Amino acid sequence: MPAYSTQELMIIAAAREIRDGEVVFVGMRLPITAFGVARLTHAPNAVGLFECGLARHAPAQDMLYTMSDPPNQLGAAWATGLTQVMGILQGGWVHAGFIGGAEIDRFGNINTSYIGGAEKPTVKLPGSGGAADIAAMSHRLLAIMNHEPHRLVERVGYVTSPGGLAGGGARRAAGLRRGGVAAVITDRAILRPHGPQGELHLASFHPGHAPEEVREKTGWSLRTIPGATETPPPTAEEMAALHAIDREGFWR
Amino acid sequence: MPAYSTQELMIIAAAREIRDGEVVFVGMRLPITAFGVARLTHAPNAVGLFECGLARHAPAQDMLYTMSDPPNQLGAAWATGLTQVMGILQGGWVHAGFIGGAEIDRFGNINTSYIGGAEKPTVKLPGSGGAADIAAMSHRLLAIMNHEPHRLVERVGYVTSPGGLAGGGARRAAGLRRGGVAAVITDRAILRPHGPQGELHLASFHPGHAPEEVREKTGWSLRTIPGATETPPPTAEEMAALHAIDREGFWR
Amino acid sequence: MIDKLATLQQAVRDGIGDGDAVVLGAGLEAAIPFAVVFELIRQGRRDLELVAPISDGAADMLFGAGCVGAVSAAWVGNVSGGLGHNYRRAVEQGVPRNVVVNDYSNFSLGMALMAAAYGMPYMPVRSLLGSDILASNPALKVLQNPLSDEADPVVLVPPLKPDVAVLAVQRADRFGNAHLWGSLGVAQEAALAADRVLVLADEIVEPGVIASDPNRVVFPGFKVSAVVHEPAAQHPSPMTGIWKRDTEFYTDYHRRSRERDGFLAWLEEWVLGVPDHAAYRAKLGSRLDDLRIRGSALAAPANFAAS
Amino acid sequence: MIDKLATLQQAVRDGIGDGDAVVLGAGLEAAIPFAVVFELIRQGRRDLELVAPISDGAADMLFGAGCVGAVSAAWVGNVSGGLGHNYRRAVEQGVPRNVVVNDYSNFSLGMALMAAAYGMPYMPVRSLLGSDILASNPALKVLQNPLSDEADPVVLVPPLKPDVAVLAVQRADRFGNAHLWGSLGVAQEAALAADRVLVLADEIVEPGVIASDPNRVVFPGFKVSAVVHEPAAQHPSPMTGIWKRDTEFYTDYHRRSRERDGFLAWLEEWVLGVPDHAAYRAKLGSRLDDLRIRGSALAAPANFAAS
Repeated sequence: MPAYSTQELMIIAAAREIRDGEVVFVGMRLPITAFGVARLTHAPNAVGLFECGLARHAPAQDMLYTMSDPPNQLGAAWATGLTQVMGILQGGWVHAGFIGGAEIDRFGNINTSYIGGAEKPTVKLPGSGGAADIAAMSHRLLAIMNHEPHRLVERVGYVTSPGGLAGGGARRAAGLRRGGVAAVITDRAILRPHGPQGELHLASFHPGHAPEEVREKTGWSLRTIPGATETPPPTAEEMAALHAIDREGFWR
Repeated sequence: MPAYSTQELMIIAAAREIRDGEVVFVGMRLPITAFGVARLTHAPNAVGLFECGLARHAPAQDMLYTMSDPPNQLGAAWATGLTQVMGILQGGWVHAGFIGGAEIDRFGNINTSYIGGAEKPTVKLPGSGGAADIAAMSHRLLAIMNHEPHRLVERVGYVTSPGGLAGGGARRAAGLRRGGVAAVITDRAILRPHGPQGELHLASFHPGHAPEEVREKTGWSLRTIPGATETPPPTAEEMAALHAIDREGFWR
Repeated sequence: MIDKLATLQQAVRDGIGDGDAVVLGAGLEAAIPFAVVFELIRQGRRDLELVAPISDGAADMLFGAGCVGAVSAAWVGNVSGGLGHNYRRAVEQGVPRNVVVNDYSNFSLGMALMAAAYGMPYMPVRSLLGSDILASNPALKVLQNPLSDEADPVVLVPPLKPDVAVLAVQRADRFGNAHLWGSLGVAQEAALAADRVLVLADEIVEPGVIASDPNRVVFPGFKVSAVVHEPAAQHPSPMTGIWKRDTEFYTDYHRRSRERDGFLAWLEEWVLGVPDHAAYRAKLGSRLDDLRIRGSALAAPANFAAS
Repeated sequence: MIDKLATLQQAVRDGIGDGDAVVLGAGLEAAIPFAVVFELIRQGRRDLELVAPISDGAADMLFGAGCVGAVSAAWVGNVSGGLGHNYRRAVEQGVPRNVVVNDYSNFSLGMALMAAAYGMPYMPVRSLLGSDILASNPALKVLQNPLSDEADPVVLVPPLKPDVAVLAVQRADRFGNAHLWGSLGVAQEAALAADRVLVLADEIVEPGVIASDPNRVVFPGFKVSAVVHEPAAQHPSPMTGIWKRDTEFYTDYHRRSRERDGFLAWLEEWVLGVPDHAAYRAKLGSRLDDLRIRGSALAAPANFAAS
């Protein structure tokens, strides 16, 4: 029996994507916990941004259900408006952003708007929120998803948040000057863009999830980056940091 | 001997241009005193705006040398940035603004930038500040000038702040959607646009300043609005309001 | 200054008409003016256009009650539950009525409000390029940047001018001067853009309290058309420094609104069967007491003295 | 967090180079970072491009000292005296050197900084139409609004991206988190637009003081490159709640700078002959004491507690 849960591994994998000194749109739940772990381990100077108009040096001390909750206001580094925090995102000051989604495709495009098309959807999802902006304008996009074939699809039905679009130079041709998916962290693996088309490839598979299983659970013919290995399990230091934040064992 | 100074008359004439409930860019010195008089007499709900990022319900309690001085901060109704106060000016929320200038011409264009042309000026004036914005975007422009032939000229050498431009429909044709000079208050008279060209005409002459003198001191052939009369002298109520503000007799 | 105090009923009756474009979720997940949402439903307002960057539950209730004809939003749902069931039924099945959806992202919606606030013809943004939001919202146009010699497509976001912005704040005076703190969302842009501003104040204070700190004034009092005094007007959303979020309320709403019948029962229980916000607070009872923030973490002093 | 405390000399030496575009007057007539102006003159910086909506005296000194190659500004002068004598000599006679003048209005300059802060290709504004500023500043272009079917000319203001913004604030921590209150001018836009931000703090406080009130943080600490602790760094301009304006200092400067020789004597007396800002404060002596605001008019309490 492993000494960590799948979600704990995902949090730690996400934390490893944050570099020291970076400004990161962190979002709720798993990413904000990852931000906390990164701060306590290798990225003590990372800064978290929230679309409601907040910046924080350290995660909130109490459980958050939304980014606008009182514990996220208390001790914030900056309380301002949405325009300011998303304005500097457009200005190029945000290194990375975490987003989730209902569907992601082989080029990292993400759908959080409509299943079945915008004209006559079978499911109306809540929409972009800030995801489209973070995907378009941060330097690196980090996506977190559950790894099922109907979520990791050949082509999303609606591009809410642009990844590589049709691949290759399509993103730059659309006028996006930077960014794109850097990593997709799932409950089975980590995918990264690879090759001239920037197609998502298997970069590492989590302990207990063989490459064949990961491929089976992916809705396109998933290729593997040469040298792909098992995702390194959490270190003792990483687990200690996580437990220091997740004192109630929410993610255990 | 009159019971008021020329400057006191100008202040009171300026105060009469402010209507109740209006939002007005008031500027320093004479206009801010006029704003105070208006508030104490016929316009108790007027609001003053300042480009540094302030709104006030009542003028500051102490003498101001600049709009950013501490007495203007204390008890302000809103302390924000330049973008916000000038943004709502562009948005159409500002009824009137007072500006001064080195030169004004027969169509109410004002120069505060260059004497002798921008290429090789003989005098470099400080420039627009917010004047060009207030002239372009407030609903009514109120100009305050000393009345000398070299200041009230046929055509300014440089239009910092647009009035009627070449007159007639020129202002609208340039793309300005509203505004224009409503009154020029000088130490001798009040001029207002009149006729299809919107040329500045003599609207009233101050006590002691005959229409002929006013015409002589104007750099173009000044015409008179039918029915132009002497500027009504300050009422007792107006003088009482002015003295309540100008306690030290600065304007006496 | 003009006394603008009004009851909730008056302010909603006089300030928000059928067909109006209304900003209700300017604070994102905080300071959502639920008291006005409930009163709009009680007064049977129709054909509203909701304008919001995000709307935690409030918009979903208005969809379910049939008050909404169109929505210009970046996100509509229930943060605790995810999907908005009434929003889904409206868009997918036209139940209780069809609605027009104008898709935005948070940033483009904020820019659309800023364009309206500042009288700009449009805002040129570099987001949304490559997104299908450009296809599903025809108001957004892509044009080459005329100042660039290279290929440089830019999205022109036209102004979105609300008829009314409804803003819940910590405190206000009766003349419309208000203090709002914590994250501000698009409160400033919405208030400066709207023709009318309706303020819901948790507390009414003397004018001197507001004037003591003009930097906490997010929008000027002259823009405010009415001030309503209703404590916990933002329940179940949080209000920085005063009220915690009532997550259980959202979860319960999410669960019960899954089916149309369940939603209608919820609506009867919490809105239609409750005459006003005082009765709503009474119904919440000790639950509301438990949500009140009792601790003190005061802002460091700031001096505005002039001499 | 990274300790960013530096001496004035270090911060100016490392943070502002010859030829840099520098914002020095973001607060309009308040909070002008004169200490940095004096140090730039002492260090003999050259070819600066001054970016400012207004600049009460500070820019005029830099013109006279020959530090400036270009100015992008809405107003340059001395509010107490009107004209800026050194500015006039530079523009009219090339004394001590020629300068390039890029004319703006306050609003268009603010929008140019906002465009840079928010990575916009330009800002479309409705000011300046009909003004000769459009002719004398070729960076400003007039184009038809592409979203309108009617004649609708709009001025496109390109971004103005400073290399450095220098901002005087009431208090900061050593990590670059700062509180600024009172009228804000273009402080936020300048700080968000600039590559580097140099903060002059009247007081250095513990990080908890700044974190106690995140709404008084006008620009985030991660944008700040250096923090300098210099009381009265803004003298002779005022600092809300701390320092009154030294109008007599401005008047004296205006009088003495009327002739070039008089300016050079003034410069020797107040800048070149004064090694640092501590010596400057000492030289001001009791005059500085008299400028200190001693009264107390504190902002009403604001609670940020979460439970």
